Amino acid sequence: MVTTSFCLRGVEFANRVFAASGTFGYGDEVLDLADPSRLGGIMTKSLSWKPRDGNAPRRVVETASGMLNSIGLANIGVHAFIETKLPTLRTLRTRIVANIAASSVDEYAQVLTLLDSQEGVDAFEINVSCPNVKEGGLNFGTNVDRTREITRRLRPLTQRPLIVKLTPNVTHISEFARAVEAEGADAVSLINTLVGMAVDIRTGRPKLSTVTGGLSGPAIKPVALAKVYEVAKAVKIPIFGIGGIMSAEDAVEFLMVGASAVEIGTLNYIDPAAGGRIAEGIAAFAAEKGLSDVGQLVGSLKADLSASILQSWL
Amino acid sequence: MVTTSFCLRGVEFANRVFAASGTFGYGDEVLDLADPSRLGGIMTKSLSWKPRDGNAPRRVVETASGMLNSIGLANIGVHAFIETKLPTLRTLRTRIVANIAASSVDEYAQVLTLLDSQEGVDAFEINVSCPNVKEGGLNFGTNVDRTREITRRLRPLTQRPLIVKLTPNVTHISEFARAVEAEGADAVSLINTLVGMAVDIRTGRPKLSTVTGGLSGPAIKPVALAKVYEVAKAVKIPIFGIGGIMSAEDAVEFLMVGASAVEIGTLNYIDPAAGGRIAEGIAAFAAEKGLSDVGQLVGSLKADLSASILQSWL
Amino acid sequence: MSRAQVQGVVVARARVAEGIHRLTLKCPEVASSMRAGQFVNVRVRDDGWDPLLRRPFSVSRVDGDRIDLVFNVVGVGTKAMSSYEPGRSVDLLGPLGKPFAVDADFETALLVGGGLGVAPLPALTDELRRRGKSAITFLGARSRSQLYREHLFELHVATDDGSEGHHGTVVDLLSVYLGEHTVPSPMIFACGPTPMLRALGAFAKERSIPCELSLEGEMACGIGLCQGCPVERVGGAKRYALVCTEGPTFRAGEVIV
Amino acid sequence: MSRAQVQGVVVARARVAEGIHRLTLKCPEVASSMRAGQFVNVRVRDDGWDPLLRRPFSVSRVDGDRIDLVFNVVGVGTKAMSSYEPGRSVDLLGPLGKPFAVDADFETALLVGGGLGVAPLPALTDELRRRGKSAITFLGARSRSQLYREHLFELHVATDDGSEGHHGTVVDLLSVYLGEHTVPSPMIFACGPTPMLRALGAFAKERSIPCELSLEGEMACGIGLCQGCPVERVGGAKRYALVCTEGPTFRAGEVIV
Ligand SMILES: Cc1cc2nc3c(=O)[nH]c(=O)nc-3n(C[C@H](O)[C@H](O)[C@H](O)COP(=O)(O)OP(=O)(O)OC[C@H]3O[C@@H](n4cnc5c(N)ncnc54)[C@H](O)[C@@H]3O)c2cc1C
Ligand SMILES: Cc1cc2nc3c(=O)[nH]c(=O)nc-3n(C[C@H](O)[C@H](O)[C@H](O)COP(=O)(O)OP(=O)(O)OC[C@H]3O[C@@H](n4cnc5c(N)ncnc54)[C@H](O)[C@@H]3O)c2cc1C
Ligand SMILES: Cc1cc2nc3c(=O)[nH]c(=O)nc-3n(C[C@H](O)[C@H](O)[C@H](O)COP(=O)(O)O)c2cc1C
Ligand SMILES: Cc1cc2nc3c(=O)[nH]c(=O)nc-3n(C[C@H](O)[C@H](O)[C@H](O)COP(=O)(O)O)c2cc1C
Ligand code: FES
Ligand code: FES
Repeated sequence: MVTTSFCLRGVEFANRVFAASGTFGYGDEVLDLADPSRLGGIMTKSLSWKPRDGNAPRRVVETASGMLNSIGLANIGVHAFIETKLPTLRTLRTRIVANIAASSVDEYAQVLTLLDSQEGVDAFEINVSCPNVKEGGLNFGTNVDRTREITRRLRPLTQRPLIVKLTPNVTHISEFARAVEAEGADAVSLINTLVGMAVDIRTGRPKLSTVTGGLSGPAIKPVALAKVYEVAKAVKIPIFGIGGIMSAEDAVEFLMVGASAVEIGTLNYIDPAAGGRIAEGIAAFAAEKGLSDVGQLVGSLKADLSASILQSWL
Repeated sequence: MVTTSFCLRGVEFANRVFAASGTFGYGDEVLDLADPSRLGGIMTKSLSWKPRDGNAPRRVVETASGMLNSIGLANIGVHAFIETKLPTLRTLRTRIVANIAASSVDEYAQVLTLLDSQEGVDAFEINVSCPNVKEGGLNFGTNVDRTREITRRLRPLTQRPLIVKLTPNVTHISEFARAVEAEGADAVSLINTLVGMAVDIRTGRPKLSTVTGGLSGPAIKPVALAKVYEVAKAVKIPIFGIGGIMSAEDAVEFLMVGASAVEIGTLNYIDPAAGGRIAEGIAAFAAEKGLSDVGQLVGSLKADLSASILQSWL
Repeated sequence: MSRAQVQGVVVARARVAEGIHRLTLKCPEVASSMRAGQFVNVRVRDDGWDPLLRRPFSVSRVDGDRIDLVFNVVGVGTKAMSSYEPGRSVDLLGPLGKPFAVDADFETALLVGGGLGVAPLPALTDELRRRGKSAITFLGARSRSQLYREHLFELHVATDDGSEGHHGTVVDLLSVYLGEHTVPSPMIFACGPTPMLRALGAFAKERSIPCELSLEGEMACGIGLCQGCPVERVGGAKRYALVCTEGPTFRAGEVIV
Repeated sequence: MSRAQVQGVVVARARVAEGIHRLTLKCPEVASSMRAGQFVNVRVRDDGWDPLLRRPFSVSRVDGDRIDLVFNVVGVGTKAMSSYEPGRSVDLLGPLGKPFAVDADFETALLVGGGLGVAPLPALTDELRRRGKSAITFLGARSRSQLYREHLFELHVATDDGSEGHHGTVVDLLSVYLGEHTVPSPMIFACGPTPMLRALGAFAKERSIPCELSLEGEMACGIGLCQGCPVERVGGAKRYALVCTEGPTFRAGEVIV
């Protein structure tokens, strides 16, 4: 038997495959279609202090091997989450990672503190791809100082694992990973969606109500792998790899480049039970390779780092 | 009849569709398969001072609706280009835009000066996604000061149109566009490829010899559109929109968000004659809309700019 | 209502009107549990990731262990489906969504379908008949050749070009009909393009006829995971409802169409 | 050699050996201009962009206005091709690449094919016969069931599992054959997996037999535009040659396989 479990700050996860935030609801929507106990854990939909309506329609657009979304972090708010969702989630045989979104550093702290007082929340994932109201809506996640500030503020507030979820829409994502590592984050997760857009040429209007949105799905997998690779070379803390994973083979690519775990996003919309199958597929791959622990795949890429195109000609 | 032509610094182009650098050879490879006179112009493969062998194989990898490449700017060098290619190119009834790559600011200037002395080169496109040997191979194009410096150095050296080709692998591409506009660039072109990678899990090695490479094709179109949109809001100079254009409809999306012209890249590999068809398709679309000039499509997007996700929640 | 991810097997495919195809799938799981107004989310191709997302289709009719999908070719997904061969297996999620309120308090159902909005009406007709309720059906189409009218009863037709029945919209047709006939305790059930639903909602409100509308909308998942399919509510604590799980059927007046 | 982008029409599809398919396309433009060793680049699907790139296949044989492609299913593209129905039209670029040097100075061609490397050998055989040159063919496969041997002459077989012919590699088989037979003015023409070509190149060099190898390699375009298909040259000013335009056929010793 191949070991599939792993630990983060003393919390054990049954395997290295998670459901990505915003792609698996709060964790209780598809209990009839997918067995959460086959996952390492579920990242909840991003939770904010107050409920959020989300953006006006149209919110989703299909693109070549991908999709754009502009949900606007629609969510029921942390209080309703605790009252209506957490009781069910506590009964699931999987780990619950509460993903937090906010429009001020105080709000992040508020939401985290409230959740930290609850049973059944096993870890936190901080979505820093949020508009900072203090700075006129500038994205926290594209500013390394703001990203650092959030981590510094949150770290002392919880003893549970703190994962900071990074945006790929920056020049050097490794800077951001280093900054949050230095502030004591237990892990980083990446990537969130790439900024993208689509136009309805018949009407001459953007397809999404918000003009631009977030690109996800297999289209972005190569970008996500390169970002994980860049971060893996820069930090020692574990990485949750995310972006276009559609199969166990895709997931193994992420592990090899240096992710300790992976999150399944868009695929849940197409195949809600895929995460469990992917976890089993990874274990089977490791077994075939004669490994005793899936963790041996992590960072196993045989590559001449100096040849990376980051330092070479395109 | 709809007007398809447009002018840049006094040079007239028959229409707004170009072949993107590196995807149409030097312009003379597929004269049997595609009629260049149906294009506004051809961006040559990036030219450097000395010939370049390019990177070791493997150089191309297919991905979901995209491809990764790591050609390493293999090219015959500017001298061989002038001797063996330019004579043929001069006979083509299209515009030739010489694309220049270099590993130092001096080399950019050298190549441009030599080409500027030649007949048959109608404009320049500067590929700043190149490693700066002075800075240990750091990419010029991800550093706004280096990008500015290149433009400042080249602008006085030619009276022909100078187009600076920007890389999307930065946080705020509009900063780069503003910098080159301020230095007198006549236009910007974007996007070059996104950094990406792929892993062969059987061997545990990167598929590309250089580990990472450049992602192109329909997968990146949403990202390219969002970048063009960002730049269109920031500068007044024309934009050549590039990235995943596979049809006239795709090209119209780019025009609407603010591109004055488009470049067809990866599609040339699949359908070398597509550019001409796309130019005609754009004209037909404009005619259907009752426009007298394709240029009326440029920037015609009806969008509430303030709603852009750059300032909102994902 | 037990949702499942299942494999249907293509039993037959037919062109049933101009540009309109009917696909008959053997799919006992969906056939046995589905109710009129619900839909299935179809994975149109199993190789390659473009197109990426499933495509939603109303279940048009149930016959034993078989279900019918009725659709027209509008893009890459429906084009692929229009050339499915018998024997092919098709990955489905379903049945999804909230069914029509066939057990609501009414005697006569007025079924209104515009274009491909006719799709769920055969199943609805069957359920109503099983309950002993009567149904009168009003179909609108651009032209006679684009009418799909199988398994419908007491049919009245409107066409945009006047090639059959009433020359005008299906809402006009309904209005004319109700002017000429007295219908005991009616309720409208409608499916079709948004402008039609909007007009019908207004009409129903004016006449104080209870009315249920089946909405369409872009869906990334169809199962409540993505929050991608909002429709604006009228009043209430939540601003949006999800078409995929709280709909696709809504009471007119409950949402802003 | 006049390249063109043309539509071929599927005339027939057959499973010709275990996992090996033959597609016969009516394609007069390619059929009339193509020479053995050249290939066509096939757009495997015309809806959706995944897979994105064309797929290269040797023209296996020409018969009037028809061409054969012979392939095994290795991924999404060949899977799609393995279910093409007669009548379907297929977008092709071709003929592409440099043909085999059938007019070189030799009397007897030794044709060596490993696995699907057999594909171009029927066309090569036809061209050689038309020139009055003799051909002896050596085929290697994993097992008897995976041998495609139509339209080949003077056939000698090697299988990895010994289920037919020589138990071992095709290079061994050739070596044994040449030990037992005297072949006047021979030249080797080979196509197959890289390890086989490498071994064969070494063998030919040792025996001083002229040898031409047909290489495979990832291709984004197949028409010289992308520089994606380099093979390292031995000596010369340029370090790399392009497999798609300067090959796929190369003299052994000219490139590093
Ligand atoms: C609950 C529900 C039930 C439906 N039932 C039926 C049915 O029974 N019969 C039928 O023919 N159609 C039905 N539809 C619409 C059907 O889902 C779309 O026609 C189909 O998804 C188009 O797929 P495509 O790949 O062919 O087109 P695409 O290439 O995806 O799109 C072509 C055009 O159709 C539009 N479109 C795509 N998806 C939708 C959508 N979900 N709703 C509205 N417009 C869309 C696109 O914006 C585009 O303009 C239903 C939709 C929903 C939400
Ligand atoms: C000049 C030339 C002639 C060829 N002639 C034939 C032929 O006559 N018959 C035949 O069966 N095959 C031939 N091939 C190989 C054929 O092109 C590939 O098998 C095919 O492209 C695979 O497509 P796919 O979508 O099915 O597989 P994919 O899903 O693309 O790939 C499946 C596996 O095959 C590998 N692969 C993909 N493309 C190639 C390639 N071009 N070369 C080597 N490996 C590849 C991939 O790395 C992967 O491991 C030829 C290749 C070249 C370059
Ligand atoms: C519709 C949608 C909604 C999302 N909502 C959130 C969210 O609320 N919080 C968050 O951190 N990430 C969110 N994401 C990002 C995903 O968690 C993931 O990072 C991204 O989709 C890339 O992975 P994928 O390509 O596998 O989908 C969302 C993605 C999608 C497609
Ligand atoms: C194989 C390949 C080689 C390329 N070479 C160059 C180059 O030499 N110089 C350059 O400026 N851009 C080069 N590009 C980038 C393209 O010009 C274009 O910016 C990019 O591919 C995005 O457009 P597309 O998605 O339409 O391909 C290359 C792209 C590819 C795919
Ligand atoms: S379609 Fe995803 S929540 Fe409705
Ligand atoms: S495959 Fe593009 S140059 Fe050879």
